Amino acid sequence: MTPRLGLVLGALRADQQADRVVPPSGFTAQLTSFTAGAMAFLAVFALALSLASGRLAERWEATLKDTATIRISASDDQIAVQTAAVLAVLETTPGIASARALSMDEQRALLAPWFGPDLPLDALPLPQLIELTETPLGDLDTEGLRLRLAAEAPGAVLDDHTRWREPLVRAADRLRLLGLASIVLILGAMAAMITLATQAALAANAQVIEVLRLVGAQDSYIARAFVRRFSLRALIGAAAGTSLGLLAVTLLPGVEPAGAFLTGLGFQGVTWLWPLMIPPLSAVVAFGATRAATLHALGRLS
Amino acid sequence: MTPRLGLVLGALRADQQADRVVPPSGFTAQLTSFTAGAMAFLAVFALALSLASGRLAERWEATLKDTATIRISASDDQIAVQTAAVLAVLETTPGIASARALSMDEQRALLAPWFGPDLPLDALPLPQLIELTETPLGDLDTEGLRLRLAAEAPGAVLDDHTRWREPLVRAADRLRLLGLASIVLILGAMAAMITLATQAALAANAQVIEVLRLVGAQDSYIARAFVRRFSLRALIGAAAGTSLGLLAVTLLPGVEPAGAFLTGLGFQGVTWLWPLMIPPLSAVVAFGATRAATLHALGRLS
Amino acid sequence: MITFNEAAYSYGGGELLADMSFRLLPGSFHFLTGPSGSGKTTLLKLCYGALLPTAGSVAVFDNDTRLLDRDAIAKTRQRIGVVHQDCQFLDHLTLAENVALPLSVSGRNMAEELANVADLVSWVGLSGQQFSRPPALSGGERQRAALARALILSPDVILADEPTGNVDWEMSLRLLRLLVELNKMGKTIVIATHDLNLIRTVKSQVPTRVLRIAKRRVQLAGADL
Amino acid sequence: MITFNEAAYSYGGGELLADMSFRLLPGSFHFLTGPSGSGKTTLLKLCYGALLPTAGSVAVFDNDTRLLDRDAIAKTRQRIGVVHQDCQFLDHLTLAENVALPLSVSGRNMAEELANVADLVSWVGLSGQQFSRPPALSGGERQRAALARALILSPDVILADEPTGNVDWEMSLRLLRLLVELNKMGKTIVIATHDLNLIRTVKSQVPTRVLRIAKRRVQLAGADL
Ligand SMILES: Nc1ncnc2c1ncn2[C@@H]1O[C@H](COP(=O)(O)OP(=O)(O)OP(=O)(O)O)[C@@H](O)[C@H]1O
Ligand SMILES: Nc1ncnc2c1ncn2[C@@H]1O[C@H](COP(=O)(O)OP(=O)(O)OP(=O)(O)O)[C@@H](O)[C@H]1O
Ligand SMILES: [Mg+2]
Ligand SMILES: [Mg+2]
Repeated sequence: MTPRLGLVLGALRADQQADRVVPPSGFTAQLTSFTAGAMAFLAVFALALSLASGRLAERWEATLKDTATIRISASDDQIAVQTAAVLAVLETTPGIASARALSMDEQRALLAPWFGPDLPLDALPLPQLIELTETPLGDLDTEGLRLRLAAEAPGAVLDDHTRWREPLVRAADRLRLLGLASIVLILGAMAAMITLATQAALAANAQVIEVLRLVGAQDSYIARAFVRRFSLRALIGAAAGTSLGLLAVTLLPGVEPAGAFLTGLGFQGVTWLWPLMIPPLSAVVAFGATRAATLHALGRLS
Repeated sequence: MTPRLGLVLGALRADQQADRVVPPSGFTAQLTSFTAGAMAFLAVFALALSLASGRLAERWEATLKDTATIRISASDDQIAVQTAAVLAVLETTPGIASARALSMDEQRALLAPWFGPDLPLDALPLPQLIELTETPLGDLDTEGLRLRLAAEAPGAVLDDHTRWREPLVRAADRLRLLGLASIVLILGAMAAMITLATQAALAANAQVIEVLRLVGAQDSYIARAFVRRFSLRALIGAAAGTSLGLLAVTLLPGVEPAGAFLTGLGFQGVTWLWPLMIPPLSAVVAFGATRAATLHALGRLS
Repeated sequence: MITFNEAAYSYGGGELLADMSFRLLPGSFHFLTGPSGSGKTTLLKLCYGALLPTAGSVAVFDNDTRLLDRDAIAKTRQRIGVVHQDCQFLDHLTLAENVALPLSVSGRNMAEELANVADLVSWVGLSGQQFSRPPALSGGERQRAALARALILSPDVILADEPTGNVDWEMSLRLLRLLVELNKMGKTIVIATHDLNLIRTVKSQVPTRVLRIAKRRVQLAGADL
Repeated sequence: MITFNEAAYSYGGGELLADMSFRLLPGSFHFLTGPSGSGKTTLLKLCYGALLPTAGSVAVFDNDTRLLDRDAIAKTRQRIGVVHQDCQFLDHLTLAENVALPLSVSGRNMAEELANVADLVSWVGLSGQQFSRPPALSGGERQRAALARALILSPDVILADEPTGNVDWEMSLRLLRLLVELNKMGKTIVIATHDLNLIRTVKSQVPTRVLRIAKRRVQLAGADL
């Protein structure tokens, strides 16, 4: 063994001695582990909810694409004129990203569910459909557009029926936020509980601190032992809670992949990395909470 | 003061004395209140989520009504024959509650978004639409029906496009269950934490118990003081947590009433009674947990 | 009052106390002595049911302690005043409240007994400290408070473990005078101590017997004291 | 070593100790005596910085205790061995580990000191109990363990508060012999006690001075001891 290694081992051993001065288990220690575990479990669920809602919102948003349709019904010779007029109006309307007249084939595809694929469209006085996409800002003034269309192209009707999905997207977004907010809340509650548990442990171990003080222990010596003990417990608890949470989320029966709402709460792809951050995050929270509590208590018991 | 009243007051006073033997505050006591509060807060959210999901599921279910459509495209003379054949097939298909051919007017209304209200439908070789309703059992064998229709009425196409909403309903149901499961989980975690907090308090107060034993206190005397102290704290904490939770739920901005997904998480009507049950429930949980922990500890410290 | 019948005690290793047979008669005054670690505290704990003999039996008020459940032992303790060697209190209550604690525990009417509490506290010289919390008391003050608490229920038996280890000689004599008076009123008293001067002083005032623990046995000490 | 300069202390009420000016010189042997509650423990606490004087100053190793921060006081305490009146230990460690605790705290190499721990434990007569936990020790055994812990770092100053309150006379003499030897090696020793026999015995072996607390003042006791 080189002298350097001996030094390192010596330091480790000294730290082990420092750790031993904190009474081994005890209910406050169990409480810390359990609190961290339960909170981590809940955090995994909140995270899963939030991620699933996020995916949902994105999917709905993708389907919606901020589109609306304008339908122009007129006599055959008028149709082309009014289509041009409508396109011109749309050109100068703020809030519209693009507008496009649909081709016959596209319209046929749209109508297929109703008439079957063999519809003799040419024989029909079909209206012309114009698909328009709003800018992401969503500052399209629907009522103003209706008025202008009525003036310029009397046969044109604005149909933004696809908007009904918008509240869905907003709701999904909200759900995602709610999930994230719960995570913050849960971590906050965990920090508070671990702080209180630490302080309870310190209060229960007031005699230990008094004895250590009596034999000349410095703050750092005392704090080190307590902080390490509690961060470690929180880390272990959170790891256990996270594992259980992941197991529970995975075991929850998933909706079939085609399901439009929730694809199941499960984690997918890189989102797996998120729950794995919970234990170290809990340990950091516990470290901070314990350290603050310990130093505060040491100040108080001086 | 009648003698009886004096007796009652005396007993009360004796109980107050018994309560005093437990050191007043302390971090474990705060921990109990805080744990109960945080858990009650989370429970309110889980409850709100569960109730909102339930409402959502009901609404979607109502919209969906388990319907599907059959479209019959054929030459004018074949249409009536095939319609009759399809209706006959549907009559003998298990899982179908009712089937009905749509009238021209109904079909016109359906097509209005595409062609405008003035479509000369009579001039068109329109397919006939048949709307069918499944039994609530949902045991319709779609593939079997498709095969039979192909044999009996070659122009008939089964379109169960409305089914896309079914996963939505199932997801909402799942969300409701998830909410209820979280409540059970949260209450369980609360019971565990309160048990541990009580045991931590008892361990921290081992000397109190020893002194009481020394001067001849019976188990009931010691248990009473501790159990009351902790149930009361849990009740207060849970009441505070519930109030805060209700406040937060109420303050969450609601989606406009027309919103299809969440009507906001808020409680409506009699559902307000549910969250109000959380504090007494927490107190009962705390009472049981504390009592068990105390009697167990008294046995151990005998 | 208390009868040892071939009782023995061991903490798990060898026997600490063996083959003890003696009776503490009502109204008797006993000293218990022996070197540090010989088992004085252990013997007293056997007397009030905090420990149960590992062989033989100990009977308190004619009840075998091994046959009593926790609540029955609690009831018994309300008739025995104990002064612990390391006096323990409820640190959040005042000295007076601590002295009155046995009253509350046994369900007595506090209002009627307040005068007694004040009398006792002043006899042990703590009137000035009656509203202090135990952590703010000196070592000797705590010992005197423990004695007051042991006497408040006017128990039939008083067991005191080194009650004067931390007080000066004058205060020791004052406390002993109180115990001698109680003994004259018929109380049974056992005091564990290693202070031979104390034993000699009391011997000159009341008939006392000295139990000496030596070589795991309890012997009646001879005339050398 | 320790200098009181018109120091006074009050716990909040009136002054408990007033106008104390004296020096504890290196290698001196002092007894501290006075009735129960007179302030012996308080005075010792002033000596090792557990309490700070409310007036005047106390200097330990030439440092004014009021100017030291917590860590500096901790460092100072590693040079002062203290025996508390109510000896406190870490209840989850064995007696030997408790005695060795100051070594760990001050960062000494434990391996080298193990022999010292064993020697000290056996001198205070606790070889048989070195693997016991403190709650399983008798009152006197705890006091001796506290003395061993106070001596393990071979401190310059030893402050002992009633170190023999719970041990028999023979053991008291044995413990005092150890302290007398340490004093002859140059250690400064202060013992608070109300046992006048003890003081007389030591006086016959080494030059000692007796500080008596009376009427809030510290006086050098006369020839009556
Ligand atoms: N809980 C325990 N477990 C194991 N051993 C114990 C326990 N309590 C006491 N002992 C041992 O039993 C012996 C007798 O202890 P006891 O406290 O009865 O002695 P004592 O006569 O009161 O001594 P002292 O005068 O020092 O108070 C001691 O050696 C002690 O170490
Ligand atoms: N923390 C405190 N707060 C208030 N008063 C205290 C505190 N500690 C001690 N006292 C009071 O100060 C006085 C002196 O206490 P101290 O412990 O110094 O006495 P002592 O001389 O050591 O007595 P003994 O011989 O009984 O141990 C006592 O009357 C005590 O009640
Ligand atoms: Mg003893
Ligand atoms: Mg003292």
